Amino acid sequence: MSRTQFHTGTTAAEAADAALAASGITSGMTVLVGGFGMAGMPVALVDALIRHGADDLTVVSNNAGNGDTGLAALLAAGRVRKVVCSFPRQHDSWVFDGLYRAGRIELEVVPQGTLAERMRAAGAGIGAFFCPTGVGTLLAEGKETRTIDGREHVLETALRGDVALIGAHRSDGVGNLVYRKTARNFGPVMATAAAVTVVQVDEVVPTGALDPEAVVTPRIYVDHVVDLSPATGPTTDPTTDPTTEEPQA
Amino acid sequence: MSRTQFHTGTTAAEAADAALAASGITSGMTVLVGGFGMAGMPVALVDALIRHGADDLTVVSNNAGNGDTGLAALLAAGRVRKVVCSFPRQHDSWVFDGLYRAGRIELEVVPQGTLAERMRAAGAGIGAFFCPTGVGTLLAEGKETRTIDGREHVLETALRGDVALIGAHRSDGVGNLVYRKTARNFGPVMATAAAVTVVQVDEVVPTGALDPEAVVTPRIYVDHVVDLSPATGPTTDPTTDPTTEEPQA
Amino acid sequence: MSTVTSTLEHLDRGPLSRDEMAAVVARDIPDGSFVNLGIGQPTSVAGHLRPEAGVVLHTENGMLGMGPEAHGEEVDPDLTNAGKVPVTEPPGAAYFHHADSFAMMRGGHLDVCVLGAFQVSANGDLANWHTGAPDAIPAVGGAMDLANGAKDVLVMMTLFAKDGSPKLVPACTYPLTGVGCVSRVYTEVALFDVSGPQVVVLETWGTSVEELAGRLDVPLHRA
Amino acid sequence: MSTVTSTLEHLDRGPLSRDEMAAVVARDIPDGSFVNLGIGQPTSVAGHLRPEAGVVLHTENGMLGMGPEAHGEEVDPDLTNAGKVPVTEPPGAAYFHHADSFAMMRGGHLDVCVLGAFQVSANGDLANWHTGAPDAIPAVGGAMDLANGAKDVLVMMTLFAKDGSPKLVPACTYPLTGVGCVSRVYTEVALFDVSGPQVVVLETWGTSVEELAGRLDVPLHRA
Repeated sequence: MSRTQFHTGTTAAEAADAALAASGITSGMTVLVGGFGMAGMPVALVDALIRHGADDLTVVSNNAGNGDTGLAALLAAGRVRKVVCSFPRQHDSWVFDGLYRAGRIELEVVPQGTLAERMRAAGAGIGAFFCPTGVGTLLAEGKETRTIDGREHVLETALRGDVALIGAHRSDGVGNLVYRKTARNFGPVMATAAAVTVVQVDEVVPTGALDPEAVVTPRIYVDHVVDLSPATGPTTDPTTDPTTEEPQA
Repeated sequence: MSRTQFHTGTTAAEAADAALAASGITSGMTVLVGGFGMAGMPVALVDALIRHGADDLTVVSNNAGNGDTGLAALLAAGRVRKVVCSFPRQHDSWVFDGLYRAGRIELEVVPQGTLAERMRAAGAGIGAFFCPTGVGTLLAEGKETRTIDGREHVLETALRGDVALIGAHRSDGVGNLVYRKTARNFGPVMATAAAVTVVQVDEVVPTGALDPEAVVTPRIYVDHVVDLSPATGPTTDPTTDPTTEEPQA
Repeated sequence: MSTVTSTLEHLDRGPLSRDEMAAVVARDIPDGSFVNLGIGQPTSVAGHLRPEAGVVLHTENGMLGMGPEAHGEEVDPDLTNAGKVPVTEPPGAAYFHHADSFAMMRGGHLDVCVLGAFQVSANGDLANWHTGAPDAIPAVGGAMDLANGAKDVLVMMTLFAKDGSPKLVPACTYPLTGVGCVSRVYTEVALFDVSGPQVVVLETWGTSVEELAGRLDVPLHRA
Repeated sequence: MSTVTSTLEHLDRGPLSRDEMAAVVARDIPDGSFVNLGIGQPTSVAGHLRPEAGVVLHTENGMLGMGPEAHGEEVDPDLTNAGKVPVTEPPGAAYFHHADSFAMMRGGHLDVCVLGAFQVSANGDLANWHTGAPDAIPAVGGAMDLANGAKDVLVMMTLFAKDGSPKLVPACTYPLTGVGCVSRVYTEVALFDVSGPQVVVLETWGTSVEELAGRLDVPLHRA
């Protein structure tokens, strides 16, 4: 059912456009966008989302855009109604800052670990959880609390996405993913938390070339893969070409 | 503080005895024991626990012992007051079956995924969570329930261990672990959920020989390592011998 | 699951063999599905899945893309299915720990699971973990997680117990595994859809809907 | 943390420089600790940790065993610390995703974290994420997770704000990051223990406990 689709084109942008079109993303949806700053940020997919035109979006991401590209460009284009993030304010978050001060964008600030855990809960079928983070602070105001084992906890609910846009290092021919260093960050969690997950990868390797012990995101969470390698373009379907010419990732 | 200690001896049993002694395990404690059937079962450590003598134990493990060895031998030795598991009844669980029918052991049956998730919660600092598994069944009786997003959930609490005994495939010289195939099962979760984690490994490889992308249990969760490789015995401390002669694991 | 527009009654033959039941279940699993096969009879469905259908098997003990049973030198004690039977690792497999494995299940990511049962009720309640007998040792394993987790829960069972009593019942008398969780019930004589407000017979083998209606305590409907 | 048996007053010198403050924090981190250093000034503690002390650094963006800042050809945009500064990967490192990284933190597995602060109260409340100003854009990052997660939370800050008001206060006026979570406060003129029922001055630089007592609104005690 959720067999991974691979998208190609004469350019990476074309492939990304095809993936966004196939994802079923529409205005009003909640979009999970990977990355911690620019590490792991799926810039090609966010650019494709801008071209796609969906608006009134709720974006869940750790930050609220850097500089004028990627997520910042999506915000600048007026497509985002609300941002859910842990750390909007950065030295180069002028696009968000301007929209926020002008009252043109909503903001929900969530502690970073709670943001990750709420998405993990959504992916894992956990409806809500009692968490000690934020107890006694503004961010817990109005939330149910409970003392468990002598420690106060606040109830946090699962945070689900309609679509996740993430970056990974490599996919094999069936959609298993590995990441690179700290660019892994939110990608694996967001992939589990969205109804549809779109991934941009640095390269697609033959099925069998990834060590099954080292796969971080199993194929079941991956719906659409965009190959950013220079070799992208109309090629054979990697699922039908499972030769093992690449080393273990 | 929790820097990993490596235990050696002229035999693997001696090394395991040293690790159990160093773990601080005492009567009355809750012990998490890895493995799914015999895959991943830390037999050398369970045997050392029998020799150690601690009793009145609560054992958390997926099964309640197979045949007459390992966990079954611990039960047969009368050291276990209570078993918390998902699946005690197996074709070769005659030791447990006899004790249970004689009223000489307590049993708490927990759905397998809830068992894993309760330990994951303990390791992750989550006090309790709302879970759909078991709703409307005997195993949810007396538990708080709540409807979230139209679906009924039952509240499950974190399950913590004093000591975890697990099996892994390889440790590097600082305690990072990788597992082998489906022998991974409960090991990584239990390592996070216990105050002290003791691991038996097939071999210790030099620090730097494990791919940092493929480490499953980071060193912070590992307190004591017992090397079961034939080469075990009084050797140099692997932390001071970080040569990289082994291939990536 | 596929849509059935009218009930098919195979009156020119006898009931299904166990192997034929497994083949019927396999026939109904959509191509490309992610599937968990329960311990026991459901495991036999694997042998009837066409390789080109691209069905991907999950095993609760931490593997996606599980291969067929291992034989001879392939046997590796570190690589088993949920029934602790040695299996193989085809290209494209991935391993994960138990919390991640059940997160995959509980999170609704599996398309289909196939389970055995003591009883299924007309509204899709499942009883398959405990006979309720006073001296029985309860053992649930992953049954409740699977019953609540997969998008479609298919049950494979004989329609009648050894004492002749029906196992498709108005309400389960054995302790429940899950409430309203079963989509379809595959038996040797009939295939039932229990996902809606009424029990629909989709197919029969060696018997008719009318004959079945006389032997069961639940109202049956045609597709 | 080490136990201090009597307050040490360094009256033969002036206040600590920023670099000296970092060295004092590093001095107090036990060998073999797992440590998270917050963004900004706390990051500078890394440079004062003796390699043979075996302190292991955690970064919230998914790495344990983080190496020093990267320079020149070592710089890799996929390998940064929480402040998005490029770092290096020494042998023994491990990567993990964000939920696992914060599970490590929230689960109480880190021994020490070092954070900056706007204010710390006498009972160890921390305010370091929000000035509360009406036009301020709130941004919390991992501060609340760290404040609640590590066994010992060490704060590094100047003792007085630019307007001269003390930052060690009877009760925080800025919005809180965490309640009763701080163990020690490292400033340029004094080191305070705020983990107990009263504020204990463990060490001073260029001033005396008496002089400090006159400038702060919280009762001070000697070790």
